[in-house]
Order: sequence, then C-alpha cells, then structure tokens
Amino acid sequence: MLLREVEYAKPGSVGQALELLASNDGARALAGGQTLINVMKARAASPDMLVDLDGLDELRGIELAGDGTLTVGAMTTYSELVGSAEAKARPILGEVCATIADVQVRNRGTIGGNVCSNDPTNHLPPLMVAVGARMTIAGAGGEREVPAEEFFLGVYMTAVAPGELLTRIAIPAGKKDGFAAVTLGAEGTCICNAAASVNGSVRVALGCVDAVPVLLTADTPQGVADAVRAANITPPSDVHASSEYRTHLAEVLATRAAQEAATR
Amino acid sequence: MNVSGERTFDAPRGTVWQVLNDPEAMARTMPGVESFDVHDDRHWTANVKIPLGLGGLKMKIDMEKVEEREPEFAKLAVKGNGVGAIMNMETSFTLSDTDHGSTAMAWSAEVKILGPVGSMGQRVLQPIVNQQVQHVLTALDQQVQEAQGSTSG
Amino acid sequence: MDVAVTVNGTTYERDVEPRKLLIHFLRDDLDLTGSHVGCDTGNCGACSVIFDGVLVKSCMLLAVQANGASIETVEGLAEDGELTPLQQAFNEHHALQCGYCTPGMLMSATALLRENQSPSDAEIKKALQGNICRCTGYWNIVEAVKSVAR
Amino acid sequence: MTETTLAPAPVEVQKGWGGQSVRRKEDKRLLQGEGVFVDDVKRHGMGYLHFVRSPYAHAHITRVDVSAAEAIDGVYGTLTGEEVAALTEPFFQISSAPGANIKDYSLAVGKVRYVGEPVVAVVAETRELARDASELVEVDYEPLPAVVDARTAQDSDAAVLHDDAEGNLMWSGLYSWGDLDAAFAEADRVVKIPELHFHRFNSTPLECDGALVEFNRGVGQWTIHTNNQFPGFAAIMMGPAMQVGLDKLRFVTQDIGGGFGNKITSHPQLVACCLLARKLNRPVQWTEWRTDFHLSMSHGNERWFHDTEVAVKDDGTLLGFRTKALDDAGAWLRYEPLGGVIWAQVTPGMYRWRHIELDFTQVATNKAPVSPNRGYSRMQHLWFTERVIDIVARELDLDPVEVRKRNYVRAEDMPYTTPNGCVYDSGDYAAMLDLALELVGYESIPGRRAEAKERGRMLGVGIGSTLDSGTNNFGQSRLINPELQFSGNNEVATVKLDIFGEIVVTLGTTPQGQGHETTAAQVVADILNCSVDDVHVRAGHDSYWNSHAGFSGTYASQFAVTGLSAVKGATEMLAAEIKRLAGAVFGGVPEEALELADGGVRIKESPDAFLPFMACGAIVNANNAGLPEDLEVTLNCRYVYRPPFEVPDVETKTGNLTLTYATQIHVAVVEIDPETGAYKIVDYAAVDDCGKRINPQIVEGQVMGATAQAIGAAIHETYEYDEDGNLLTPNFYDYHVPHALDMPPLATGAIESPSPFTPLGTKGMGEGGGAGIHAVCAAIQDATGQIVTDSHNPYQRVWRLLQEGQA
Repeated sequence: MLLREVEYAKPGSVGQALELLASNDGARALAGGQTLINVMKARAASPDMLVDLDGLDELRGIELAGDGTLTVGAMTTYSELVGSAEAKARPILGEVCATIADVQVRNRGTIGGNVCSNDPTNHLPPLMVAVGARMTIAGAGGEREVPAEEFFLGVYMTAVAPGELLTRIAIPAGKKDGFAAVTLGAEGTCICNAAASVNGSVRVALGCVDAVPVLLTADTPQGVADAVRAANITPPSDVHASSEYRTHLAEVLATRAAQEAATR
Repeated sequence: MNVSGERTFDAPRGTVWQVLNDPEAMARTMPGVESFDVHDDRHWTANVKIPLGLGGLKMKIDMEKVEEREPEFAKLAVKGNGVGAIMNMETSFTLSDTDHGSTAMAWSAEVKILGPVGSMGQRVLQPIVNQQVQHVLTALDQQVQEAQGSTSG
Repeated sequence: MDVAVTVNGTTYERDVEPRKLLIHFLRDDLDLTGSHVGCDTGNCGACSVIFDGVLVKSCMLLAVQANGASIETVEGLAEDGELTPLQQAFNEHHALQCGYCTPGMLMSATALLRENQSPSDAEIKKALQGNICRCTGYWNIVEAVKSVAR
Repeated sequence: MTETTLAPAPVEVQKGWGGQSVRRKEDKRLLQGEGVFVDDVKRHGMGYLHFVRSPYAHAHITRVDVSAAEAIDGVYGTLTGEEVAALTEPFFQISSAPGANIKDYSLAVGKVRYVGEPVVAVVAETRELARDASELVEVDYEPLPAVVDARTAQDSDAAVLHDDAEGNLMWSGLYSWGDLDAAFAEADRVVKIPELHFHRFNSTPLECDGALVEFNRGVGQWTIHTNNQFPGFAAIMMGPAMQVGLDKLRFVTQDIGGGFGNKITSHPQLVACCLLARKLNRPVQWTEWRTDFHLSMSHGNERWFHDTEVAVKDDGTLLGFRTKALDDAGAWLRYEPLGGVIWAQVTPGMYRWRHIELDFTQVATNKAPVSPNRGYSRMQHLWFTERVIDIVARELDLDPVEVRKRNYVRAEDMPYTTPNGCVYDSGDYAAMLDLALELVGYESIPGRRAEAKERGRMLGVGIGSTLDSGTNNFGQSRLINPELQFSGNNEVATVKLDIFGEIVVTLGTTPQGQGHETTAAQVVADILNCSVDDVHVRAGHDSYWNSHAGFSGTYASQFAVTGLSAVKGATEMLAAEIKRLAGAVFGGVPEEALELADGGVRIKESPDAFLPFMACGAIVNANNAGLPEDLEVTLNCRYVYRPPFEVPDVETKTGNLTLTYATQIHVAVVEIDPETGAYKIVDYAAVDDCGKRINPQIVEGQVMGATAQAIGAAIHETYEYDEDGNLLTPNFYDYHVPHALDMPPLATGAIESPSPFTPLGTKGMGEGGGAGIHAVCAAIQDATGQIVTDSHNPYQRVWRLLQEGQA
C-alpha cells in the first residue's frame, strides 16, 4: 500500500507511449500492474512515471495465421488467452495461463507483463522459450524481433531496452507441448517449473533455477534427465527450496513436461 | 550470501592493481553510478541507481579500503544505504601472476541485504547479485584493457 | 488528477494523487468502507470489486486508472436492504464468521455466477482461489455458492 | 463437498432456542459491507500514523533525527523512543526474574531487537505522506550479532538481548509430578526422542491490528477505537505504563476481522497512538499493514523438546515421560512467559500416564515477540504428546489406534484428575476416535494404500487429538511468578428491559466472528420465553457500558462458559425482577404464580392478567409513582459470572488450571508424490465434543476454521528467519495461507458430553486446530515410514525424509 509519488500518463498510441518512455528514463510501462504495483507498494522500486498501456488496442488481440502462427498482443490478458478460440491452436498457452495466480489477477495480468517482469518464478518465460516464441520490440528506430531464448537477460531484465516496448509475441504452430511445476499450494507460486516442446527433438526450458530460463535439448524425453544433469545448474536457495532440492525438482519436472509433450 | 570466483586479465599485475586501486576506474565499473566522491585514498562514496527492470534501486554507497598488501591483496568494506534496503558487503581480491604474463584475480564477497527489499526479494537476490557481479567484472576487464592500452601505447 | 468514477450507479468526481490505489480511494475518499484491505501483496482479495464488468483486486489498480469506469462493490449488491439470494445463502450456510473477507468473497462469487450459473465444486473453488478467508476454511462458502447455482 | 453429521440449515424455531442452529444476527450488516471495522472509523482532522521500523535484528541506536521528516508540509509530528522513555514507565512484566528485569517500552529505546521493531512514529495528513516522511527519519545503527536459534541463545558467546536480564534466559521452571524413577523402573522399554520441533507461525487474521485514538484534554481521557481482543489486559498493561487510572482508557470495539489470540498484545502500539493523540492534540489513526503484522505481531510460540524419555510397557501402556521444553519467546515478553504454564492445563494430553517431568525454559531471541495464538501453548504440548504416541507405536511396532485406546482417559474415569490436579470434566475419547476413523473409511485404507502404490504414490493415515481447555484459572500465573495477585476468572453481562420494553443485552466480550450476538440472544430468549428477534445484543465492547470485568475479552475458549453464564445469570435476575414487579402491579401476586410468555408476564391461572414487557419497562422507568417503597426493581441487571476456582498450589505446581475440556480428534489421509515430496490431503475428518452446543452450526464453523488453519500450518505457514534475523516470509507472497483449492474434502462429526461444571453444560471451544497439525505429521510418518520430528512439513522436508529413508 501507500506508493511513492509517481506521475501517470495514458498515451493514446504506441507511438506516444514510446515517446513518453524515451523522454524520461524514470518512466516505466504499466501493463496489467499485477506485479509492478505490488513492487511499488513495497517501495522496492519506484518509477518516476507510469505509462499506462491499458486501452492501446494495437497491443491487444490474438491472431491465428494460415501457417498456424499465433500472434498475441503484449497487453492480452491471461483470461483473454484462456478464453480465446484462436489460442486453442497452441493448447498449452491457455492451459498454463489458467493456472497463473487467480481469477482477479488473470483478468488484469498480461502476457507481456509476465515475460517483461521475468520474475524467475513466472510461468511464461520458460514456456515462451520452450515453444520458440519470437518477441517483437518497438522503439524509436522501429521494430525488431528477438527469439525468446535471447529475450530474457536477467531478473526483471529483458531485451526490451529503456524507451522500448514489447508489442507482440509470435508463437509458431505446434501441439506437442508440456508444462510441469511444483507450486506453493494448489496452482500457487512456482517453486520450480519446466516447459517442454517436442518437434523432432525435445526442447525443455527450466524455470526458477536461474535468473533466466535455462534451455536444454534432448533427442528423446528419456534423454532429458541427463541433459539437466549435464547442464550443471546451480539454482538459488530460498525459504521454499534449497539449491539441492531445486536441482532435483528440475530433473523430475523437465522429464514430466517432456513426457507430457511427447504423448499429445 | 557469499559469492566468489576467479578471473584472468590479459595484463601485467601492476596494471590490474593500479586499476583496482584507482577510484575513478572503479567508479566506471559500478552499475548505475550517478555520482562518485573520493574522500581520501581509503574512503570513497558513490550514489548509484542499481538498474532493475522494475525501476532502479537508489543507494548511497560508502567504501573503505580496510586492508591492502600491494600488489597482491586488498579488502574493501562496503556499506550501502537505500530506502527499504541496506547492503553490507565485505569483498577482497588476491592477484597473482600466471605463467603466460597475464594476471589472475581470485575474489570473494560476503553480501548482506537487509530491510524490506531483502525480505521481499529474497527469492531473487542471489541471481541479482550474480548479475551485478558479472557487470562489475566485465567493466573491470574493460578498464584493465584501457589502462593496458594507455600504458603500452 | 481529476477522475470521474461511477460506483454502484453513482458518479463521483474527485481530484486524486496518481499514486493512490483504487482501494484507498474507495475507502478513504468515497467512504465506501465495505471493501477491505487484508494484505499488501495482492493475494487476499478482500478488496475485490467488479470493474467495468470484470472482477479485479482494487489494490492493484490506481484510482486514476478508474477514470470513466463503472465499479460495483459489496454496498451495491443488496437493494434497499433486501439481501441477494447469494447473500442470504451465506447467512444460511454460515459462510462467514468475522465477515472481513466476505465483501470480496461475495464479489468473486457474484462474478462467477454471472458467467456460469451452474458451476461445479471445482469451478467454485477455482473462482474463489483469489480470496483468502481465515475463519471458515471455505467449505461453507462453497456450499453457499453452490446452493444458489442452478 | 463436506458431509456432516450435524443438522444443516436451520428451520424456523419457536421454542427452545438453545441447541438450534439459529441464523446469525451479525450477518446482515457484514454481508452488506456495513460492519464497522477499526479502519472504517474516521474523525475530523485525524492524522495517520506510520512506524519507522528497524531493518536490523539486533543493533544499538546511535542517532535518531526526525527534523527532515517534521519539516515536510502536512507532517503533524513524530514520537521517538527517547520521548517514550521520558513519558512512560516500562510495561509491567508478568515474569519473575530474570525476565522480570527487562524494560519494554512502546518504541525501541537505545537498541533494536528484531527486524520490524517500531523505532519512531510519524503522523501526517495522509497515509502516503506519513510513509514518505518516515523515509526521511534518519536512524544510525551499530549492528550487533543476532540470536536466531533458541538452542544456542544461552551459549557463553551468544549476544545478549537484554542486559537487564544478564543473559537470554527469560524464565525457567521444573515441573515434576508422580514418581518418575518408579515409572522408569517399571518400564519394559524406554523410548528416547532426542529432538522435536514445533515451528513458529500464527493465525494471520485477515484484518491486521489498528486503532483510532482520541484524547479528551478536558477530562484527560483517551477513547481508543481498536480491534484489540482483550481490552482488560491492554488496560492493565497501559494504565501503569502511562501512569493513568484505567478509567482514563476507554476501549471501544465493534466488528473485528479475526483475532485468534493474535490481537491481544497490541498495547505497545496503542500507547504510541495515545501519546501522539495527546502530543498533537488531534485524533491519531494507525493501520497495521500485512507486512508490518508478519514482522512484528504476536507470532505463535516456537518450541523445542529435547532428550525426551518415555517409560512404556511392551503392550504399549504408557507410564510416564520426562522432557526438556525450550520455548523461543522472541525479543519481548508481551504475554509471556505465561506459555510456560498454560501448557500444563493439558499436561498428560488425553492419556492416563501419571508420572511426568517437564523442564521448561524460555529464552529471548532476535525475532518478533510471541504471544497467544489459537491453541496457545497447549497446542505445542499436545502436538508433543501425540508425537510421542506415534513414535512409541512405531518403536514398539504397535497400531497407533490401539496405543491410543489403551491409554486414553476413559469415559468412566470422568471427571478425571490429572497428575497436576487439573480436572477433565467429561468426554469419551475412544468413541470420538471410532467416529473419526469411520468418517474417513478407515477399513478401506489398506486397499487405498495398495491402489495409490500402483499409481506411484505413497498413502498414509494419521491421527491428531487436542484438548481445547477453556476458561483459564488466572491463578496459574502464580506458578510463573508467585508475587502475582491474580486468580480465578470472570465475565460480565448486563440485560435490561428498556422503557419501551426492548430487551437489551450488553456483553463484556470482543467477538471476532464467534457469533456472540446470536448465541447470547438464544440464551436470553429461552429464559424470557420470547423470540431471538426480540433480543437486541449490542455489537462489540465499550468500557463505558460498565459491562466488563478484569478478565473480560474474547480469548482462551471461554465465551460459551463465562460469557453465556453471565448472560444466563443476568437474564434470570431480570426475569425475577419482572415477576416481582408484575406481582406488585397485580396486587401482591407471588412470583411462583407468574410466568413469562408472549413478550410479557402473566398469572398462570388467569392468563388474561397479562403485563407486556413494554408496560414493565414503562412503569419502572417512566411511570413509577405509587410503586411499593420496598420494591427493589431496576429491570437493568448486571451479573458477574465467576467460575468455581481455587488458587493453585505454588509449591507442588498443582491445581485446577482451567474449567472445561472440549476435545477434538482429527484424522488425515495424505498421498505423497515420492519423486518431489509434494503431497496432498485426500481425506479428512474432524470430530468435536464441546459439551452442550448452543448453536451447532456456529460450533461446526469453528471446527472447520481451526482445521483449515491446522492444514496451513502443517504444510505451508511458517515464520522462517535467516541467520541474520531477517524474516523470510514477511507477507502472503511467501507465507502461503490455504485458499479454496487447497482444501481437502472434510467430514465433521460431533458428540455431546455436557460439562458437569458449567451452568449450561457448555464447554469453551474453537482452538482445536492443533489436532490437524499432528494428524498431517502422523500421516506423513505412516506413508514414508520415517519418524517425523517437526510440526511443519513442506514438500522439501518430506522429500528429505524420503532421501534419509533410502540412505
């Protein structure tokens, strides 16, 4: 509660939003606010200005292209993804989003906010990496596309530079995906998670074990456990899990996610 | 929490030592430095805004060189004060020559973060600290290269 | 900043600081103290309101974001003191004890029943996941919601 | 989802309100957002208080500078520890030495002793501004090493929190009853348990603490609108500290958003509010936010049990035990060291062993102060006795059900006097266990175990029991400190017939969801032979009603005994007065010839001679000319209920420490995923016996709530500190409380063993959650085959248990 003083701006277009962000290095984009506002309550971060992206229709919406590619606007809420007929083209998206937090948060929280905050316990960073999503970033110099595995740079840090915005995420066609997590209570915060996608070989992205999702590949689901061991991860310890326990969970969950992916 | 590591610099020990003990050079290695004051050769103060995606964390950082054995060992006591966060760090490094002319630095730091940020962010502190450390080391490498260039050229 | 917000059919125009959370605006500026604050991390749901038809936690929105919005709070449920069937069911099934989480619980259940008039136990529990109750253990709350489902 | 052996929704009842699930009178306002909780109270010109809190677990305060904060527009003023030390006395200490010597003030003075401790208070025009200004308060600290593990708190090299106590030992006492040597000599086996740990958590009421304090300069009196649940205790702490008479402290509460004991010890914050209301000459409002609450308010007692030895026969007969209890009090003794004796209300648990020795030690650590939490101190001890049962059963390879039944206090033993002189009033534990087992389909367990195994899961079943001892004999405080002049207990109710015949009931209690307005009305309606709808029970508590006594409040499972007995007493006084009045009005008709009916009083033989309550009220209050001089009738009856207690014997530490013993037996069935250690409760039964139930639905509600809190504590809820004394679970993000999806299917059951010692046959209840914590531990032990030694078993710990099992 009780935020620090902050300016508020509600741009009418992505262009205006980019200008606001570029002209003030203390400005931060406000998406659904389901993470940022809480961090501001703790005064652990206090932007000088919030640029509210709510209502920018250019950033909303879910489109399914002929080749099966899904394009999801950054400001699309989890609830919209869960309810979307188009999104069923890649079923894992709706399935995972339906387990993020709770109804209220899903009604406000956005896919863009989830990946841009890149809290290591978030669901979507590993999922985006596993399914090979491509992120479109807009800036003064126009747009650029970054593959998900290069998008996440650190805790709360992504390829979206100051003065830039994530505008949409493209997810290629595919169905053989899996997601597994051990959470704090039923469908709660992830203690450790893993997303997998099978497309010939197996792509697995581990969450909660490092500042960014850890991408692994294996020829078969059976090979995933070895791949995790080979990766020599050294996850952080916290009150919910020691590094040792997380290392173990990563192996188990990666295997489960891969098996789920292979069997659909 | 304790973080430590080894790093090799492609420069003679003297150069590395000089960079590590030049406040101005050190300032350029620290993340988000907004101002930097040298009080004397043992005491420096920096105002930094550590860049975190959700907004920078402002801190006033006081550094004291508490121990020094030129040209191989130094220990710094670092106290950071920010709203909602207090950082106490003791860090030291040991330099040694490698057989092929470069310099090896063994470093370690004991970092403590107190206050709401320490409690709220405990899940992510370790990765964040690692991030910042990497930032410092890379910047340090640059400083050493520059110093190397200026001395050799 | 000037905001105009419609709450339970009444439009209020106020000048608010951008940093003010919607829940503080409702409780402190508009004196609508039915919605409560039970945490500071967006977990408890005691502040849940229906915002332009969508269930949200009013502690994770700024008051300025509500400019032009239409908000429903617990005060708007009963009409001239006549409890809604859901409110009556909470009473019949002893679905409240201290009553602090109840306003948020009622808003979440109301939102659920608008979308889904015959939810299963599982659907009810999932719909209430964002509302913490420390008194009842939720069993009676689920029973109450189920009793008004068709 | 929940089957229940109780009658569900109530039907329209005309007569015999007691025993019926009458719908709650409180609900209508609460369901419409019309309750009045403390943060809803506003006053003109009030200032908002924000506490500057310590970031250090242990440090000297070397400098405090509030000038920058006070310089801001809209900041009304500040309060520092130095001012507090000058304006108030340290709080009275319950403890004998060394704990008696510590100096506790409402703000840190000279030193901070836990992260989150209030250091300075800032009051400003808005909530946000008060927090802004608090960031400008400059405090310099000189950090000291922190003491976070009670087990090393007394080491010679451990830092000392309180120099006045010359060490971290706060209180210790040896309790020994029976003949331990004989017991161990007679034993076939001695089972040894090196260490057991009961973890730190609390009930996290959804509403945190708060107050709005007004100071009336003219009469020098404070009005404290608050949600403190034990104003009587707050008053005796605050009065002497502030050096004012208790009548200068008017406490007012209405609706309270849960308490569970956690809202008993807010007196330090209330003193700060009082001092500032006087200093700034304006109402001062304080709202405690969730993180503040977790950091600083009323954690449950963390307790270790070391070197436990149990004397048993091969057939599982328990003879006795000896153990060392080490209690972690945190930084201050705010209600402690009462935890050092409260446990003794249930010394033998539910079992017949007669030889018991417990060496109790309480130490200070650099963590938040502990204070009462639902099941206060008994929960820790009962968890211990239940752990002993299951560990003994495992060591002797006996069925835990059989060991329990063999050793339970039997129905025919009731009333049963424990080795330390407590009297278990009534109950049939074996029958309760059978019912609980039946509710989870106990005979089907072997089959379900096999079926789970096929799915790669481990299934286990566990039993937990608690005695919810209610109505304290405060004389037990003398076992802590013989100097204390407290004993017995009391509660007040006032029932009056108003001028228009309205029946008005005023309680001394501070309900937080227990439905006092409803159950009190049920008792009144039965005596006055009217409808509960005709009974108006005032909401909340107000010192100015003069309807409270020294021990008034809502805590220690006592309303059904103390509160309702006071209501019964006052209502019977009123009924007698109504008859005396009517007798006189009817021209000398004797009371026996009269009866109360249909909202009035009438002559049994000639019902037409009828005097409605309205007339009674009007005659006495407004139309009393001509009434007989000797007619002593006020129709405003105040009754003080006093339970039949003696002062305990300080030498032998024996005596009846509590009046009633409600009983809970819970059974949990868990299923573990051995690969991850994650588990879920797949079946659960809770059986309760609290004697006569005035309102079965409200009783069942308490059972359910306590069960949910137990499940949360067993699996997720813990106040975990790092080695520097930082709290790692400071809010609901990391301190996970169960939500709807976490709840297992629940079957509740009840039997009624009326208490022979209470006017209504009732027993206090509501604190039986401890049973569930143990049921989960026992189920994990059953599933994994590994001995469970901790009350808190998150997935990680279960995974480690399984690792140890393989090693």
